[in-house]
Amino acid sequence: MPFIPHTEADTADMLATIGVATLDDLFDEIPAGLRAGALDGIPPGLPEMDIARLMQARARADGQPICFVGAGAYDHHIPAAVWQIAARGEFYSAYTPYQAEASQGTLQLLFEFQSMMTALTGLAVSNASLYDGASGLAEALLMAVRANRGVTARRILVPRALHPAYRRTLTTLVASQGIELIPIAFDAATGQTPLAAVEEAAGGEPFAALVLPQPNFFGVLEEVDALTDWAQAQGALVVGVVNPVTLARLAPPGDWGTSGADIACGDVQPLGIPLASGGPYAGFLCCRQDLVRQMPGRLVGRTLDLDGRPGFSLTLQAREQHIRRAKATSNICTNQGLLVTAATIHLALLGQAGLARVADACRANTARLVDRLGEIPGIAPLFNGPTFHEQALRLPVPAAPLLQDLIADGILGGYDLGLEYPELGSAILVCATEVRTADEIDEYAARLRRLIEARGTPT
Amino acid sequence: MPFIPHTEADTADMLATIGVATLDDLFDEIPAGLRAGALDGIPPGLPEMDIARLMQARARADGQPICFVGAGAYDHHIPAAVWQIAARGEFYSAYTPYQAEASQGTLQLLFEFQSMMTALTGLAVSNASLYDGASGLAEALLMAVRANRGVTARRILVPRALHPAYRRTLTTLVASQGIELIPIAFDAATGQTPLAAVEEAAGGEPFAALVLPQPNFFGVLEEVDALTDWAQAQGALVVGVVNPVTLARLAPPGDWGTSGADIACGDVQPLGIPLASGGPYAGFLCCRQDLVRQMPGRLVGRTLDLDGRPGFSLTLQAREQHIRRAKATSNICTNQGLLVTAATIHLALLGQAGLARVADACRANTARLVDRLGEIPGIAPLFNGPTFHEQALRLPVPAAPLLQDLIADGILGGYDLGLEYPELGSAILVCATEVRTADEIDEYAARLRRLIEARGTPT
Amino acid sequence: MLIQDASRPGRRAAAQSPSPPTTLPDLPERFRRRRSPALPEVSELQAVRHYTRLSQKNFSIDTQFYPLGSCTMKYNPRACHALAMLPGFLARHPLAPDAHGQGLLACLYELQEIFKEVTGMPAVSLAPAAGAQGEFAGVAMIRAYHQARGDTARTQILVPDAAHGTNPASAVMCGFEVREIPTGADGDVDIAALRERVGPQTAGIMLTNPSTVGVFERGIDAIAATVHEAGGLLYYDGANLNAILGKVRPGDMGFDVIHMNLHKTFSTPHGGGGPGAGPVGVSRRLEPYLPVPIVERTEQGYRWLTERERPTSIGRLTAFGGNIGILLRAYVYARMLGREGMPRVAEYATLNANYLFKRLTEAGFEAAYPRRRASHEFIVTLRREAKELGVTAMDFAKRLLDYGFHAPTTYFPLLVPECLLIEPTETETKEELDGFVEALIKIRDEARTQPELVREAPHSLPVRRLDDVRAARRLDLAWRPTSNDGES
Amino acid sequence: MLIQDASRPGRRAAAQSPSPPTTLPDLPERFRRRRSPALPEVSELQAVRHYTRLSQKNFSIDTQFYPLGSCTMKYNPRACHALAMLPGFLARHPLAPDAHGQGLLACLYELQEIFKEVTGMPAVSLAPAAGAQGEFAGVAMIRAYHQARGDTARTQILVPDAAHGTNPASAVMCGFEVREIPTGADGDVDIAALRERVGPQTAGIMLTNPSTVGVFERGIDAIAATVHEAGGLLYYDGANLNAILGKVRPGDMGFDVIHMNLHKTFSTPHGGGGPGAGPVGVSRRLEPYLPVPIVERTEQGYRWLTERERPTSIGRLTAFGGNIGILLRAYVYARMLGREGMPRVAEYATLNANYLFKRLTEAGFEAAYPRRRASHEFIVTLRREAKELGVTAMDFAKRLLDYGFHAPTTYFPLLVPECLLIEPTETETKEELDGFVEALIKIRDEARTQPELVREAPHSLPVRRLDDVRAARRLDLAWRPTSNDGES
Repeated sequence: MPFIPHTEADTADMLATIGVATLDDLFDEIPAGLRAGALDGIPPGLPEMDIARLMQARARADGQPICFVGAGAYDHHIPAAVWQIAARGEFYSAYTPYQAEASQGTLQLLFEFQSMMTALTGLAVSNASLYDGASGLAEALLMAVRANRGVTARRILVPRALHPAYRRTLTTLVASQGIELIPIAFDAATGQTPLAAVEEAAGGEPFAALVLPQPNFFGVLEEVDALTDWAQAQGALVVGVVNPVTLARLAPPGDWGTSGADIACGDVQPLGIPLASGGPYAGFLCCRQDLVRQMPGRLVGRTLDLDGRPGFSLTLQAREQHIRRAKATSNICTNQGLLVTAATIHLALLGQAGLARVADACRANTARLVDRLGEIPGIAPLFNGPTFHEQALRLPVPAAPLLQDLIADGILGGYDLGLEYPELGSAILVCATEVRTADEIDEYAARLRRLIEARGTPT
Repeated sequence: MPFIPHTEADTADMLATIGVATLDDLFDEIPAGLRAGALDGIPPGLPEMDIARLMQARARADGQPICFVGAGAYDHHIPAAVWQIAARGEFYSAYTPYQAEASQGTLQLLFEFQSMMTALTGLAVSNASLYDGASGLAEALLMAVRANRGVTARRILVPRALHPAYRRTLTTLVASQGIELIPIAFDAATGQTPLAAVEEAAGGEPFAALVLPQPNFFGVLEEVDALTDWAQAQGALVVGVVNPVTLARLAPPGDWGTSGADIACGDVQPLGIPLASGGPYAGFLCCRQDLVRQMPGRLVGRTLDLDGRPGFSLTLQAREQHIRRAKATSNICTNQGLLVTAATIHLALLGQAGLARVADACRANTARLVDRLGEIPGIAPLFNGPTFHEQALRLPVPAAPLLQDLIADGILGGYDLGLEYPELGSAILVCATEVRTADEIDEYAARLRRLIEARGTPT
Repeated sequence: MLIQDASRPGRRAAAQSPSPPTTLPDLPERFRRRRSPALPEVSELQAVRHYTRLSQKNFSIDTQFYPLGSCTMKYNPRACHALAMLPGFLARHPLAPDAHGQGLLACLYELQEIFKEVTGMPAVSLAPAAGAQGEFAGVAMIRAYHQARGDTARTQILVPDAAHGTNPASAVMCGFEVREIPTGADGDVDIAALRERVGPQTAGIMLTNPSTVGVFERGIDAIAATVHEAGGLLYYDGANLNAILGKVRPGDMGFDVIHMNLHKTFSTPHGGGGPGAGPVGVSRRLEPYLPVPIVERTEQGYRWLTERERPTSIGRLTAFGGNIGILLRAYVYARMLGREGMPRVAEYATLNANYLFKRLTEAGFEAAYPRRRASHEFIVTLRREAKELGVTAMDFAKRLLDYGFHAPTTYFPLLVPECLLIEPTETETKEELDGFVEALIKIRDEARTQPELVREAPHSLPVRRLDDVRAARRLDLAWRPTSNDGES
Repeated sequence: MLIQDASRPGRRAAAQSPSPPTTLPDLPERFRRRRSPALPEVSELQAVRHYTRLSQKNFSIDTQFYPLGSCTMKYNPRACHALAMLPGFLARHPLAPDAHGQGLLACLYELQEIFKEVTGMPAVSLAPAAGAQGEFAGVAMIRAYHQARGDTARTQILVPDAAHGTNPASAVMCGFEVREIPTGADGDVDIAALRERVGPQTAGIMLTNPSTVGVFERGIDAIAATVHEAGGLLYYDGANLNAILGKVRPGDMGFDVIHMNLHKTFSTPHGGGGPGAGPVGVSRRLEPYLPVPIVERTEQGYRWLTERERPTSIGRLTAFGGNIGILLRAYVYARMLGREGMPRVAEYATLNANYLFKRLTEAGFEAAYPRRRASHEFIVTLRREAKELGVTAMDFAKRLLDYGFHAPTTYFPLLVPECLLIEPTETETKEELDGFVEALIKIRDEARTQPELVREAPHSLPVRRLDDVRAARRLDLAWRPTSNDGES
């Protein structure tokens, strides 16, 4: 019996103590008609040896194409120490730290994480994580609506240049609460979200919050200072959506405009979390000090013990569902503790200088990639706005079959922008992080050139 | 500076405290003429990211052929828990437990290992491991010569059916101490080492010890009871060389003959240690209680602390080189602690029933393999003696090119016995452990049949 | 000491970052960060040592018995972690084509099938990232169902008063009003009260069964009939699924939708509070609304169905496919259990709970529902000890830590005073349970003879009892570069 | 509790063994085991919990400063472990053909080249499984060299009295007689004494440089000339190579053969006592005798040279290629250091040692060699404290454990009374060293004011001071199924 320690003697003794004859007698309060039969649809149990063989074969089958896609999930180096430590049983198999004295490891680590995220975002408060960047943004918007006492309108302006999957997630999670998500157009030349478009989306009516991705989905840098100042002047809160790696070099949300964004969120994935087909990742959420009581999710505070020594515990639990139930700031119950553990160790290993080097290397590699691909006739940047470490490229031939041919060669060549932005024509979004070598970039360019040439003269 | 924490300020402060101006001044006692120049033959340092890429590519390049070779190293399932725990920093980065109070983890684990090995071998004492099975056997023989006070002759009888690499290792390690290693022939029909051959090798002269592999290199079971009784009647010590997995089912050395073997040794590799091209493995060494003071290597004993509570410490250190120097029982200084950690966890996870199942599955799989291969014309067992989980097979065509063709198909088809036993003609030694599936075995048989048929009618 | 306090300007784990690029594209001044973020600057050994030592300050399943009720702290097999972390799985970008994810998708498809079979639900989505998201998805599907039928008057969700806090919170997040149903003295839902509260305004009811008070809801047939007759749907909160896994199927009890907490029943890591995963199973009538993505098997292989192929879906709950790595762990676990292992989980979890229940009540502890069969967990109330000895459930809990046991859940469910909700799980030995009983008896003795010892517990942990009031009043939520409070 | 004490008949970690085969070939009765071996019968969780908790009882580099002299307890990079444990490396059978090991062999070949460059030796073998085996191999090569020349009268090996115990033990294992050379008051070898003892009977001398007393042997040129002129060879014990890595090369000092302890200088894991690896480097005249296997690069790729291709080799030291996995770890470490990183190791190891040396002597502790520059380690003698306060070096060592520091090496080398041999290594921070100095000062204060506190230390560890005499007198080396001593 895998994972069950009972010997026959144990079971007999225990049943005798309880005073029943069989294991089945323990279910005697359940109406007989409800009892399940054999679960024939489930295969018989496998020893670890056999499931290991199966999983190894399946993992191998998925291959490991060379990745030139970012689009919300980034292929970064993860130090070996990160997961060797995060997977230690004491982190891996502990629960939410309800008994603070027996959970100082997790609690202190979460406090350190909160400290790192406030340092990165330039905001005063960070929670201990949410599910991922997209659902975290939804929580941020609910929070903004609750927090914005000056504006009762449940309207939020959302750039179309925000990640499409994030926009879809928002629709699922906040639309049912009567919140209206108003799209903002992007400029076809720059790829930025212009102030004029924001004004047009607002339509002169009050709105609770403006979402500001930096960089936006196209990798383009938004004029966050002007947009932040304008939106706050309208009484709206500004919710920044940021990639933490870029914050090593980009102005943090806390510094946007005159007074800084009110809330910032994003995905922790680029900080030590493997791509892993999309999860588990972790969302982070930071805000101004005065918004802390509207914060969803776990918060760890530093306090003192009976001897006056510092220690850590979950705090402001009165916001949460297990206390406040229907009136909680969110239904959220878990954070993504294990991923936060990895991210915290990752950031400690990189430090501020290391993270800046990673950001620089990503920018340099993407620039090299764009240069190389740009040498191919018909390929050119789609937008002329400033970018960070992703770039949208126009292609001379249809993107989808090209990407298919590339993947057959073991290259994940880019994200097909036509899937969500048909108006952009044949265009892809590419990214080359610090782990891509010059050889890999040149090889990609060479193959792409051959594939395009094989399709005849570019139009 | 990888792994060096010093900031420039630290270095300056520390040099000032010491009272020197530069780091180089710290080497001022070294004759100037001896100072090394630049190490141009060594490439510049690489970040972890780059060396990881290189190593991953190299590890992939080596492929993972399906393994039908045993011959001293066995492809067994290793539970995931084994190395996840063995690699914990507290085990991985601790030293030899000189400070017992700060090393109870390692010490208790070694005591448990010693207990497991005595249980497996049926002997009273086990040490805490030696380098590997072959060098461990050399230590066992040196020990036997020291311990055998009744026989001063430095002659040891060594079956040719002992693993050839072990025999070569003995030559390196014990011959320089004036010990004569006398080979014993095996029976060409049974593959066993017959008593008559032992008697012939002894030549009526005293000898200090008889080496008895069980099973022997050919996978054949020796008549250990008769051989042990005979050798001990001659005043010799009997040194068993055993595979710990087989001891789940085979009579342990402690039960051989009337009084049991005197010493038993072997390699721990089949207990949770990956094949890994041959190392690190670990040797084990067990003996009768009265031989303990001749034992080389570390020994952990259970004792009491100041409060009378049990605890563990290294004991009988007076045998060892750091105390006894030139008069030590061996020059050995390390054990193979990390591997012993893995093996101990492995054995705890298998238990007696699990180990027996592994042994049975190996026997059943090897039997299936021998059956399938035996259906191919010209292939038959080379010996008719009883076997455990390896089998020598006669081939109808030369072995070496056949094995080469198989490996090109991703199958490690067997060990070419002709390399060390040219008199055996074209023959291989095969093994199918519990991890080999019926499909893999059948696939091997099918390919081998095709390869042999392609070479024409068997002779 | 915080890692931030160990920081020194210019120190670095130098092997962990790339060499600086030789050329760097221009970044306009206005976008640039002015001051470096105050991230810790430490060596690799400092980081490794810091977090290794920090980990040792945690209780965990791998180190202690952890009978935290409602959390199912059973053994998380190490193989699940190793196999979910295979490089082939980790390296896959979420936007890679399905053709380069057939191995992964095969696992996820088969996991969907396993969940269908073991819950008795005909359709499953693995998308929700946690139990609470599963609840949201479930209630959102109920809402979508009624809306699709034009049945827009159904504005209420019924929730028993003993329910997990997530239930009402999730219902509210979906725009519903919550109506509470009282629990009877025997632990079952008060069906008379239910009948009063149900009506055309009822969108559905959210139930945990076995309930949070640790007993099987005997009136489940009547509840299902009552709610269904009123046009409402039944939501099964799978938090306690471990208690009945393979023995009773929520689908057979009449539930229309269920979420599962994989970190409970399917033994995925708790990870200090997550990640979870909250797959949902539904009846045929809710199938059109399942959240995306869902894995489909076709003749050409497996593929992910998204909003495109499932236009009536409630949509996407996270950016990509949910907590995939957790799903892989659950898959490995489910395959190791197999069809025969699933009911054994429920049997031995129930055996352990009832054994502990019996031993504790025989030792004189008061059960909250003494006449009921315990499910996988049960409630002891220490109201007598609190009153007579001045030693509370919290004091017992803290003192248990000194004995090397994690505390049970305290003060939940809210309706039982001074309660401990105790869930031993099926992976603990009889010896461990016996040791726990002995510890509780000893603590009660201590409460009689040296109550301060218990009231001031714990005494052997890295910190003594913490001042939670101070934590909330003098909020200190992050280290600041300028602060002088680095003494911790 | 021992894992054996947790055992219960019939309990099993059932996922860890294969299903019983349906048919099993016959095994004749006389070969069969009669009673099952008394291996522990525990659940998977029990095993995981037991060994996880056991690990927490260790001090280790990953958790504590570990200034154990002569052992070079520096950070073992986690990447080395991860990359040596890649499945492609682990799965390779030792008898697989070289063609299926080109990735591995490339690493080993390059490691040989790196070792040649950094030691100044023209040829290297990676075969020895540990430092002591490297010593054996080195001395065996010296023996083979003299024998090949017919120079059979050379029966003695010279060894300084301060040498590691392995030196004389290894010489004896090779059939030599050991002659000791005294150490002068300044820590250098007494060259006059050497000149007296050297002669036609001298096969060679074994030297550690820097020596075990922590100073560089200034007379190395004279020693080399003396021994070589007498026809002897020089053996370099690489135990202290970390002190001079990339700064001075043993080959340039005139040594004929060297072994390296990879778990010291090349940061492979100490693993609770192993595995080590002890590659040997030799001058051209010893090259024919190098132990096998050795990796060669040819136009067709890399291949392993064995006894067949190297008939004059001293032979094989283990069954297969030595501690390959350790060599891979050392390779990864060496590549991360690179040419510029190697001398830095020596520089900062020496900086840390001299800083600690200075701070301790300034604090009033007595240095064994006060006028010498410390190498990577140095000796403090507590003879004054022992005499005046009755608190020995061992007491200081045990009390340090209470302060969270592993103790330095005590009572080695034997020629300095009440000594601590302290080696901080290059990977520790100044703050850590300062903390260690403060702890030693506090302990000396305690020794003055409450000597019992120090004499009975440690007080905060899993056990108090252990009775080693009892351990040796009442030998208890294994748990026995029948014994009733399961109380531990």
